[in-house]
Amino acid sequence: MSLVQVTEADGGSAVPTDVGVEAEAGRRRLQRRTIGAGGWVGAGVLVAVLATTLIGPLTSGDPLAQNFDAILRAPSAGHLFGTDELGRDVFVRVVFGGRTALAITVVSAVVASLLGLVLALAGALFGGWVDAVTSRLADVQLAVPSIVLAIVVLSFVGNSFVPIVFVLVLGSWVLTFRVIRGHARAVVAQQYVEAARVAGAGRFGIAWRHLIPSVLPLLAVAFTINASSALLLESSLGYLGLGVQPPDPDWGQMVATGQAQIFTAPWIALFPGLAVVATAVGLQLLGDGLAERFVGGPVTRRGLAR
Amino acid sequence: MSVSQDASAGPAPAPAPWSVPRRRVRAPVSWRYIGGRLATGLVAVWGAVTLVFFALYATGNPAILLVPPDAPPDEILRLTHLMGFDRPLPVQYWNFLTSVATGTFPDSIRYGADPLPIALAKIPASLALGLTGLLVGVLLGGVIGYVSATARSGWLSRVPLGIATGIESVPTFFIGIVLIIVFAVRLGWFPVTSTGDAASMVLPALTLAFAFIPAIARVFRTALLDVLQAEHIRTARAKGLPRHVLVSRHVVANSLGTTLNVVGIQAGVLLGGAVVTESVFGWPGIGQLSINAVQNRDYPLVIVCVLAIAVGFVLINLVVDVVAAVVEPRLRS
Amino acid sequence: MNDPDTPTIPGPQPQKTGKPVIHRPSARRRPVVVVALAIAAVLATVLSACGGAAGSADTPTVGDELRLGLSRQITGINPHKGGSPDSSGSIVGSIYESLTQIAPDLSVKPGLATAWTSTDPLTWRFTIRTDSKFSDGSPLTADDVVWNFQQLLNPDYKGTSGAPLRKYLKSVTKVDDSTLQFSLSQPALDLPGRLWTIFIVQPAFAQSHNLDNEALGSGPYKLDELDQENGATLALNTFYAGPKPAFAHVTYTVLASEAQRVAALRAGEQDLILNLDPLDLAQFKDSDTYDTILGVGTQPLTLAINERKTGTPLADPRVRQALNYATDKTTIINSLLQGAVEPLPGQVVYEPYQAQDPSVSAYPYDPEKAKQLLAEAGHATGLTLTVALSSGTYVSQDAATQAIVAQWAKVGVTLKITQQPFPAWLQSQYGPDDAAADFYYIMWGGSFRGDVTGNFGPFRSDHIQSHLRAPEFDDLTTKAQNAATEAEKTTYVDQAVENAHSQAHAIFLYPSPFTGVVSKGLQWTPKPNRYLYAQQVGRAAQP
Amino acid sequence: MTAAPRMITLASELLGPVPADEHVLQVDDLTVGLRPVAGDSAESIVDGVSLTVAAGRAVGLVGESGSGKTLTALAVAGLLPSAIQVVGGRIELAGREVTGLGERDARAHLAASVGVVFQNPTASLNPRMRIAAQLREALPAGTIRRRARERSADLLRAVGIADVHKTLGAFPHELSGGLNQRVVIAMALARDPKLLVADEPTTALDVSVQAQVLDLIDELRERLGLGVLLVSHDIGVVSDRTDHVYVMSGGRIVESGPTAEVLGDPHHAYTRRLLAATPSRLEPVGVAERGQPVVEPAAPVADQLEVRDVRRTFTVRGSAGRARHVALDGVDLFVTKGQAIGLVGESGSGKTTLARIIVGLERVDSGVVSYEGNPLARHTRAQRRQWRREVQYVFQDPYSSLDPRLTVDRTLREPLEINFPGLSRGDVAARVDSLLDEVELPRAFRDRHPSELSGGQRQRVGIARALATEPSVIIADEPVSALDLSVQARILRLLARLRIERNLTYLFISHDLAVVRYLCEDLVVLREGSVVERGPTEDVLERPASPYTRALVDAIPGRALVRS
Repeated sequence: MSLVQVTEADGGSAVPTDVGVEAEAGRRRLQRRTIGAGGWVGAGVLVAVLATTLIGPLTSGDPLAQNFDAILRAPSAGHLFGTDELGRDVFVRVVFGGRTALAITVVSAVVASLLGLVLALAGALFGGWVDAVTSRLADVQLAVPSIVLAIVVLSFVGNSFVPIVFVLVLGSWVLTFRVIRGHARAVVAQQYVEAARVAGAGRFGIAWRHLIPSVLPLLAVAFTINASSALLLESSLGYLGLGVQPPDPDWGQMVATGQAQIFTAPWIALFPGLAVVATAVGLQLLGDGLAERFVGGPVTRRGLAR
Repeated sequence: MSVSQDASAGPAPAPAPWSVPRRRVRAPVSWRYIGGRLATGLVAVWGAVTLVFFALYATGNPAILLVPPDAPPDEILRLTHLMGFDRPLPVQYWNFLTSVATGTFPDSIRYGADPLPIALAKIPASLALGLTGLLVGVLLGGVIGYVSATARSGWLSRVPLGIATGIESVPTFFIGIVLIIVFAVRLGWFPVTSTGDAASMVLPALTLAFAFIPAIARVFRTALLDVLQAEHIRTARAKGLPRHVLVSRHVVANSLGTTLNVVGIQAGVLLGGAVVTESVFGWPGIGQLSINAVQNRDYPLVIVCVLAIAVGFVLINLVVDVVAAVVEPRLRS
Repeated sequence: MNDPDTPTIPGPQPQKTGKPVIHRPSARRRPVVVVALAIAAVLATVLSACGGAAGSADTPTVGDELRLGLSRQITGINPHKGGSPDSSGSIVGSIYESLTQIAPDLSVKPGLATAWTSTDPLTWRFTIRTDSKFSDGSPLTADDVVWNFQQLLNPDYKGTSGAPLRKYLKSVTKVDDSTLQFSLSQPALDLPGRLWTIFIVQPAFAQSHNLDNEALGSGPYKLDELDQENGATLALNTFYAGPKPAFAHVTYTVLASEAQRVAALRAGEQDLILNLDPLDLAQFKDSDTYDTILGVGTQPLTLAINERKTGTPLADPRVRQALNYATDKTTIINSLLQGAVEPLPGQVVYEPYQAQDPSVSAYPYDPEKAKQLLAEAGHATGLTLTVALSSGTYVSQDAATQAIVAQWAKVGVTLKITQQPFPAWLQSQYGPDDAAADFYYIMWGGSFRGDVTGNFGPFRSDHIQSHLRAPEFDDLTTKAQNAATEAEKTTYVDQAVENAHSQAHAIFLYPSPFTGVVSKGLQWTPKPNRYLYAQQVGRAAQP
Repeated sequence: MTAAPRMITLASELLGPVPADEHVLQVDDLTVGLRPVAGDSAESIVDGVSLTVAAGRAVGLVGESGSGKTLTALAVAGLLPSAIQVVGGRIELAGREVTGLGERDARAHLAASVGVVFQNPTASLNPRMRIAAQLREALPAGTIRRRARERSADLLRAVGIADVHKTLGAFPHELSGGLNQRVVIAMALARDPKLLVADEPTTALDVSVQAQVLDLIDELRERLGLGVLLVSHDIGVVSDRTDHVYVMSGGRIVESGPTAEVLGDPHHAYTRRLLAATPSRLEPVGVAERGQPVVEPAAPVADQLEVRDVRRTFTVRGSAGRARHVALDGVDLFVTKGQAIGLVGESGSGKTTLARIIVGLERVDSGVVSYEGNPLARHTRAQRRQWRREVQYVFQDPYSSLDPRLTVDRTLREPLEINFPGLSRGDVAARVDSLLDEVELPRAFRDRHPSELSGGQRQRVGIARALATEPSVIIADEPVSALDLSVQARILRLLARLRIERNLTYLFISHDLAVVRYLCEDLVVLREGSVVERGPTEDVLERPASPYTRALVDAIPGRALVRS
């Protein structure tokens, strides 16, 4: 009996079930999959929104330019989205408002994702009191609806860029934290992490080699969801008059001020509102696509973020 | 914390096939467990009110709001002192904590009375709206999730879910505006301004429900798909059970645990969403009260509102946990 | 499962083949098309729902119940605390009575007091009615009135209406059952007018109830229900001695946002709402159910100036004058206010409160002059200043401010807007000079003709909201207040008006427009001071 | 939980036994394939299978994973997953052809005539229904509620459950796996089926429980005249329990016949390979092959690894409060250099906990673990590093023990880079190549991801990773239990060879005595956290001193096979 054998014949899977074969094939198919049609459409919408808000300002006019001769004009070739009560071009304002909204959204989603990531990894790696403290923090955050917290903070601290980002981060870091923490704890319990420990790897080695690469896709998902939840929260704040201050345009604020004219000049409120919806749908579809691709199921946004 | 994982949850390290848990003691949800959850909740509530306290007290003097425009300037000082806002912050915080602990709050500025009963009086309306919204949302979301998980036709499995996904991207206030325009102003079916009665509840409840539908639909669908693949479904099929029994008793029932969990988390939405919804519709609930209290710098009332919302959240989650344990026997041990 | 950490997130892709994944009906195909269709459908619905003439949905008829809209949340209905005409003040005036009242033309009329005389500059006598009853049937006596004033004069009393009283009123005493004597510490020619805000509450009730949200007065209505967030309902006070109001039931509804007010009107849910944006009145112009009111309000609108901020360029009168020249009032009025008003004549008082001083007129719009003055003051290169706004507080202020921002930009002045909720806005105004903005809107106004304190107060250096340094103006107005004769008073008033104009202690804008939408079924004499008393609303004569 | 059932009269007994040799199942030329999906062509997974099961007889269906045996069984029971369907052939059950029936009739007929027992008993029961409710469902439609309870109790007694009422009121998670499997069998019997399809009914169970469950099936078969289709990958089980056997490979039946004949004198090469790989058949690695004894027996032998009086208790927290589980209750263990010790015991005996404690993945409550005579707690930094390097671990699960994101190369480089920081990139690459050589994997595999490897190949990577630090002690926790038989055999041979070549000390954990016998000279038997027996492997297996060990030995399936 030869001790050395050809190993190609090491076939077979762990569990003796024939169905396993099929599952194996299914998994291969799954890995081939990309973010899916929805994901691509979402990405497309986002690219379009981003392009408009980034390039738009170079070509179009001044969002603050008033023209009292053209007040409340309906959408036309000259004013794509019509004009508002000060004769300002609604399209230009939507484009500029998008810049503010997206800047706030992206910055707060980045900060929230990083904060959630760091706290979650710390909790998963160190366990014990670190995990307990971070989890309690999340509980505290969850016990007060973020919109209430945002209103309290903003109406008392004031509503410039930093406080707005602060409350948005406060409102959305928990999502990243919980998604990543759950995943990281599962990964830390995996045998390959134990194998690394047996091989002498330290906490940071494990984090660097195994944990972070494994949470990156999830982080991408969490980021898009954070971004869309931040966007919705930001527009809600704007609507309640606690967001970016006029005359700087902001989508939520434009909806609020245009709402009174909704029967006579619906375009003032409608287009910024639709801009929020389009961007959120884009983020949503991209997030869903990423989630299907990397996580294998939906991650609910409001459920965690709000 | 992590008890035996259902198929849908994260991957517990796969146990060896033979290391099936040998013996577990059966017990109902213990008081100790409830106590533990409450203690955790208490910490959360404390954190929340502390955060709010500092946001409020560190930034302003509410006495100003009481001063009539034609009063002499020293009137502010007089009122500030009268209300104790000139004391050092730690002293104020300590007084504040004792007042929270004993339930004796300083008088509301706008109401000139104990803020607790004022906030409590708003809770039934909020609860009615919230529960109606939750119920409608859970039912609609459940139906959508069920249809999309079990429908054989591609359209049925996609259209309702697609609509739900779309709804998730529409800000609550926008939904509210659209509903008001269409159903209150154009069609005149429901009043624009809430009076607290059933007719005026329809639109806000629907707005609130829209906040739940997507999450519930998606989670329920995923749970159903997972359970559909569980081995015990095969066993049930082997019994030759009729499809509706199979689906209701085995598939749906086993999907409830996961879904309930999300409902619990959605309680946050219920409370948070209610704030915006109540403001948009003028619904006389605690959400509206808290926004108005904040805008009027009615500190004691703000604190009590936040306290009530936080406690409500903790309690709702506790109830959900207990119900989940009843629905999901595996959670009991 | 119970672990909240992994509620709906499937963890890392299971690497084991233990659980075959087979049946996932179209799990991954994202319903993009559907989302797009849904959005398109919503868009279509909304667009079709918007537009169209107002009031076509259904025709509201005025029923048994009078439905009045308030534009601000109720801040309690304590009669001793005053209240905004847009909320608490209107309710309080329907429930309580005071010694005097103000007619729609702002003249002072008898209330509980039927007559008054001044025996000397520091002593007044008021004759009061003896047939008044509180809504519980108990009589309103001279002792009750004395008690109310005693409370207000007590420095430790919580009711804030007493603060201004204490400045000039020493005591109120009962002479007999129908006569009261007022002893003053300073002369006050306009004392009867000043007393209109002192509402009389029943002493026993006041001592045993929370006046902030309970009421027992002698007015035409009694309080039925109160929700400070959303409104109040009133019912008739059956013991009321005066003429019976037209409506037995009144509902005041708080509609704090313009959008809510417009929607409620379009749905025909309100009979009378004041304070609409002039632009929004247009949609009700052709309505079958509503008449619109667009007129001149009682309160002049100015941008108040912070002259006391450290190192502020606004300490220089030339800068203040320049900004007055740089402001194009007419354009704003014509575009935003539908031409409802005329620019302020450069005076801090105007008709109907005070006879206009013919020698003082408005600053014309003259950007060149503005630039020149700025250059003289050493600001040829420009200035950056801030203005604090409170959303929704004053009619059209957001739009108007933005117009001013654009106008001032033309003379090199950058004006930055800080928008704050009303309380925060108030707080920053009441706060120290250096923390306050350079400008803030104020819309002030006395309550009655000849009200010196009310009209000049905000422009005095010692006013609680003021950040001015105007010693001459202070001196002149004090003299006017303490004047013993009308002639003396007029002299000082005119001098004060001229001083304020030449020193440009404000950016003079325009009187507030007075706007409203009234059901055709109502008979109501517009009351430009915006107090919306239910008893003053009648039914229109049937055609 | 002994199988001493009170004899209960089941309905089928009243009807009299089914005449022997009457076919309850006849499958002809059965072909099963994927339901065609757009883009995929239909491929058949089971191809032309024919088999018969007679009443009162047990028929075995053996084969490795992927051979199609489970799908054949599911097709017979009408339980194919929705993506898979019967493409051709016919199935006749209890005299009636199922393949021609409409869906509703087929379901009714199948439910009435086939009982099915699955591999994982606990997962096969609805977790949120009490046993009573699940049993009641299984009873024929129309059973009166009152009668249902009695019937359920009868059924449970019939499958040898003593405490019937407690069991009826329990949820599945509150019962042991063996008990649950009895419940599943009871449910399968509820409608008096003619055929019992048992798909790997004991794979998920401990050895001793396995024997009891198989005994029960045997007994029921005889008593009720059931036909039994026993699907298994375990030749031993099939050899012990069936009269007739079908061997499947690649979706086809490659050999069939009476069990004794087929296993005694296999004709097909596949059957022979399968038999050769059965652990009981593996030749122990003798001293001759090993060469010179590693350690001079005469030399004073110092224990390389020493475990003294180690205790460990776990606290299990749940909503019902805390429960304590004593995993180790004062265990001593001594391993000398070059020794290969087998650690056996049933699940829950604490063997894995002990192994994890030795490599530092788990802490002790009390007791001392020493390496080279030095307690771990008192190690200096350098000693600790040395211990870490020299004591390595091979994990049970080849799927979760490799990071799915890392290539083989990066997986193997990790321990090298950590433990030998001085190595150049080239040196590391060379070492990775030689490690792959050593575990008999092609060097080209270094760029593969775990998903591109089979179970056996993954386990080889796992072994290579353990070897990378040049350890002297390897602790292997069930390294082959998740693998197919033939793969298992090859991995065991690899481990045996490495031991000799690298002069390794082994601590080998297994529940399979046959596997341990192949690799280890010494044996330690654990039970509920305590050592019940230790000694040379052959002595313990031939002359077990404790009744527990004896029961374990007796329960090993396929003893006949060994002797044949």
